[in-house]
Amino acid sequence: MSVKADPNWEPKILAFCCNWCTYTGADLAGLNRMKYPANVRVVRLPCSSRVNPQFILRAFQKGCDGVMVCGCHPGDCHYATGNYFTRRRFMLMKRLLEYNGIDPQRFQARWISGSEAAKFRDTVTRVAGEIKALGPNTRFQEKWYEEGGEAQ
Amino acid sequence: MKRCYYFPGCSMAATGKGYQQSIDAVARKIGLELVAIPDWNCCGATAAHTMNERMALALPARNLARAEQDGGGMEIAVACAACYSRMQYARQAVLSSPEKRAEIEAIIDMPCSGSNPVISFLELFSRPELMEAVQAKLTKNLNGLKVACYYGCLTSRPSAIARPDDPENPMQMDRIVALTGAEPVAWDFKTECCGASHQVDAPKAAQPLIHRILTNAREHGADCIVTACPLCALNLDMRQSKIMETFGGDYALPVYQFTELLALCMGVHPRDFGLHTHFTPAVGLMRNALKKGGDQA
Amino acid sequence: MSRIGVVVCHCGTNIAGVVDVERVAAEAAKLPNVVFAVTNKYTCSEPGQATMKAAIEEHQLDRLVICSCSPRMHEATFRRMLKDTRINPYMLEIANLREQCAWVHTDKEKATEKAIDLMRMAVAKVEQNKPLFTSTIPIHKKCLIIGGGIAGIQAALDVADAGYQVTIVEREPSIGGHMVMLDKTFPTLDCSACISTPKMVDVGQHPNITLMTSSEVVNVGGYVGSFEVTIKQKARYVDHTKCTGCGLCETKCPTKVPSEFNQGYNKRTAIYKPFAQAVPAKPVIDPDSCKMLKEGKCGVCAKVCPLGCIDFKDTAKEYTETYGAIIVATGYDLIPWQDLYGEYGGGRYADVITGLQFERLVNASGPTEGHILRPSDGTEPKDVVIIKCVGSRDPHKGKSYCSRACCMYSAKHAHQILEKLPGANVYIFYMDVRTPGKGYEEFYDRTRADGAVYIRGRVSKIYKENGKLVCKGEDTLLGKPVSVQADMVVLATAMVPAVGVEKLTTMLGIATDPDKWVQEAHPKLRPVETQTGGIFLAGTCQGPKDIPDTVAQASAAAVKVCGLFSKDEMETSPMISGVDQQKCCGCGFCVNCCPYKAISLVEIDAREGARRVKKTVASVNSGLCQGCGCCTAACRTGAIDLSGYTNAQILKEVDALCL
Amino acid sequence: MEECLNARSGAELANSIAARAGVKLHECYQCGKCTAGCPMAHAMDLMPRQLVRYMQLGRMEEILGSKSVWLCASCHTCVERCPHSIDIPSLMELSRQAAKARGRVGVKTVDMFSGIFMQNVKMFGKSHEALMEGVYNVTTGRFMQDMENVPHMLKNKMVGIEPHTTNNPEEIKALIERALEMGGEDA
Repeated sequence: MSVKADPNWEPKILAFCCNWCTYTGADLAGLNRMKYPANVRVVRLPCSSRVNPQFILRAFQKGCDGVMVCGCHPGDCHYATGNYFTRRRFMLMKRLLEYNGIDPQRFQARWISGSEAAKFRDTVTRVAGEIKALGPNTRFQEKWYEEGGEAQ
Repeated sequence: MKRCYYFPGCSMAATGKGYQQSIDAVARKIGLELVAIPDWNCCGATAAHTMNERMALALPARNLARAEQDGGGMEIAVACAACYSRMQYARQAVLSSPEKRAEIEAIIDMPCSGSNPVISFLELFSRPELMEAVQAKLTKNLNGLKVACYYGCLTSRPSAIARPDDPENPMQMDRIVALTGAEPVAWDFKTECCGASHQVDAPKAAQPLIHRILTNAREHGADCIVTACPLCALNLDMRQSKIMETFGGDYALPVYQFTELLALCMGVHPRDFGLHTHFTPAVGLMRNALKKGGDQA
Repeated sequence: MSRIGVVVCHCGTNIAGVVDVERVAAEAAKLPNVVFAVTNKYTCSEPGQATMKAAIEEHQLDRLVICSCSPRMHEATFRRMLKDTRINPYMLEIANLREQCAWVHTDKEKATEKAIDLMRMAVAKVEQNKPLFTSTIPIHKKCLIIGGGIAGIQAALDVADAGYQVTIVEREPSIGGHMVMLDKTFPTLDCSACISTPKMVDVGQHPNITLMTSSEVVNVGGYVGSFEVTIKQKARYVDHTKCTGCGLCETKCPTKVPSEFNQGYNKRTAIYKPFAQAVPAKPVIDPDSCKMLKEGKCGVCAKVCPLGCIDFKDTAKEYTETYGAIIVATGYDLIPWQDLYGEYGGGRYADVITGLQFERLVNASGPTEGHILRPSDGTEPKDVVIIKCVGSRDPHKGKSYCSRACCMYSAKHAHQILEKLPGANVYIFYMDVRTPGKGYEEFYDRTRADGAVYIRGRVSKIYKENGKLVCKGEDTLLGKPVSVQADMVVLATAMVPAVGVEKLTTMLGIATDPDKWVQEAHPKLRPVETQTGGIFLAGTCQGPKDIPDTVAQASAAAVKVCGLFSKDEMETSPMISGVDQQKCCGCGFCVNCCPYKAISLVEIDAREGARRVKKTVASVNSGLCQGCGCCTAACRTGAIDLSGYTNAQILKEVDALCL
Repeated sequence: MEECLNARSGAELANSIAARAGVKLHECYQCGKCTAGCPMAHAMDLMPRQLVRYMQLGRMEEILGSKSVWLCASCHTCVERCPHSIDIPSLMELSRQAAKARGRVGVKTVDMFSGIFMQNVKMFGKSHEALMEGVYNVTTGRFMQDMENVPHMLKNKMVGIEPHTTNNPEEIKALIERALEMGGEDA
């Protein structure tokens, strides 16, 4: 049973975006009618620092193939210092995920401002491509645990 | 009372002979034991780093290593500004990274950890215990003598290496010399360059430097210049008469080492440290100053 | 059981052209608890809203999902709409099918799949929504202004003229700040005192303004609308309620000390007004120099005072009051160049002075009655050198930033020297000449026409030779080392934040940048606000600027305060953090990461089995919390949660995506 | 002809020298405080500020052929006062070494003096002032330079005929050779 073999397989990617920068940038991409792959689903949050690491684990557990956390550029946080916490938390998170066998490319933190529509498009396009190349994620997934949680 | 390693430097055997003798005399008086680094070598001065950075670090590093081998674990006091600078550079290089240290150790072919701190003679004599010891041994004073303390470049700069009390207006020597009752003048050229070896290899370009230093000291009312470096003293002293000829100026500013003033006020006979051997006549000013100053109160 | 309604908007063809909206609605209808699902041509239009309102009644809906454009577009519209329905405005979620779906995808199939996902996520989230209610906080319509320089003065007058009460706190005995020390102001050359002292008098006489000089803020609590502020007024030893400011005491006081106002160039008495036009125009006693206060001898002032105003037993007093808003206008000081620039003599030369000292020397009411004379010997200088950027644009010894006002006041100094001292020469060492202001470049042109010699290069050393101050520089345009022999040197020294400002910013809980300038909420769009609601900025406390910019910013801050005061109470967003005190372990991680200092640790009575115990828990100040949610991710026990974006809501959204 | 700034053939060397000196070239805004304080600037053909400028432009030709890199006295006044602490003495030194490696010597006497000094150290482990000066005068043909001071020195035994040495001068010689064998990073 290999999902990867399915040529029509499309990854599901979850993006946590802060309301003030990245979500605005994503809206601007729409206003400018920019085009990018339809793999990404955005969850709108007030600030990237609202993202609890638990959310990311849950996303992988429930079958997401990739997760992005996007916020204002460091120094430009709407809430002054929130994204500094984000940055520190997710540097740690990335290493934890890597340690647990999740390809680091599956989890990406990106800073995209409200004016960087093109950056949003490019980032989403690139990440979607990268994760598509990686194939479906199976680690952490409920199914994986049910099957014994060992070698895939 | 106090022991430390001592790095005299090459000039001390030649033009810096008087400096060396005055250092010895003062050290004896105040009970400072200066242990010469066994089998020390030339620090490389400016010539070495003109040519090759590794050589410029390895030469002084060998002296650090020699001091470490001796096992005394004491600070290394350096009497010459250039030697001091090079030794500090070497120590900081050794301490900077294990790779740099390994490279230096390979060149000098002995271990070198940089464990012994390097200090200048000015820093050494500025310490409260030394200041007190000097004060206790002074029998005569130079009240009223106006001196311009000249620090030169390398005891002040780069400040991260030389660690002066103030890179633009250092006061260590001023405070030491003030113990004798002499009055250090506030002047502008304390740390300006004397030209160093360019006085030999590019004299036309470098001579105005000496002239400016002398002029400014004179402008601020100094009777003489005091230094803490054999090369600074040599440049300001030996070349003085010729520079006066070239650039004009009908005065003479005798040049002393700070230890010479201390020795003198401790009652050491000037002949014992060759006061009469200075190029710019230096005995007369001191004779008058001592006469005026009288005995220490 | 919840009753969810889903409305999928066509947005004309904007959404429907790419997304199969009917299919999205059909999929929605299949979801549990969705009792109503339709599409609508234009949901945000009046008919669209009416249809929804009717459906809410008809189907007894208790929550609503609208699949339309970005919530940043119409969330507020739809919340307003819900206000007059049975649904709480916060029982609404919006799925962004336009900006983040239809407009960015071309593959209809994939776009529709994504739209269904987004709809499902919104439905999952809305199921977890709880009704939220905006609360209001009362606004005390009284404004505190910290600092009585031109920024504080302007802001105070603007707020007071709008009819609100204002208190100015100034730590010196008079308001006026730096501006009143200046002689003339660029580029128009109007007399600084002539234009600033009338404003000072206005402040002193304004019925809505309370002036607290010799005072400092010592404690700040509360939040926007009701800050509790404690102000300490130092002992003045003169009863200002009785004093008429006749000045007899000043003429008789035997103690003379250097005048701070005149930069030490002349003396003032121990009982003194800092300058003639001081406001309040009443003296204070300087306890550090008064003989009576130091040694118990003298008391001449008390003897001559006709009204018995002198009270040597006066003590400092503290006042606590409630303010609805605070304007920080603490201004600047000049960098202590003497400690940093030994190469410029480190303060050893009396004739190497700062621009501010020059202002006093050239001022008609100054110590030299406006004659430009050298401080060392009182003679007229013939050759004057002006050195710019002393401490500015110099990260090694000073500050990395440009102090902004120096290029212009240096040009003004040059102009004044050339005007007042015929035959004098002025040499200005500069790196760049920055004149971005109305009439500034023209003024610079005029100064060069006056004869000022501009030399591009930084002076490396000033030394004395033949009685002259030799300034050694490079003319970088010639590429040659040069020197100028000067009689006097004026240094354009960097502006730095006022001494002691850190103490105040810590008290106020507002951020500063690495140079200790107060940080504005947004450098472009919120330049006079701080991150803390109700605290505003005016003038150079925020960064170096000249008088026009300072005054403009002060008025802007005043408008912000008036806007706040125009309402009796303020609605606060209900989407803020809250603590489950049962779960909270009191670790305080949330306290440290909150950018608004909105969380504090408090002690509560709790039960541990049968015992009553004291327990330390976190508590959120709803007036300060801005709802970023940073604390929620720091919480180890999950005790703290953000209303509107709760953990449960977000997790359900995540789950819904992956069904 | 005007200078064409598109040619940046020295950029690689300039950047490598800057990197080894720990200098960020872009930080220099050409205020000239370095030149202003430089005791040797009056004799230089390229001001210290201009050295940095040429490096910013990636033009090493002018630097390698200059007298300035040989006249720098390593007094460190420039870097001490520079607003951005740009280590010009190191730029000078590394440029000088690069020039020397390409056989270009802007001021021959300076190069000779260093050479003789190091030769001296190599032979004896310590330097010998009088001997050095003597060899230098002979090498440069400036026979009479500083000779007026010799009688005074001899009279006061400030110069010995016998050079002082380290215990084993061979050791220092080997040390110097090892250092030189490792070469400069660029040269």
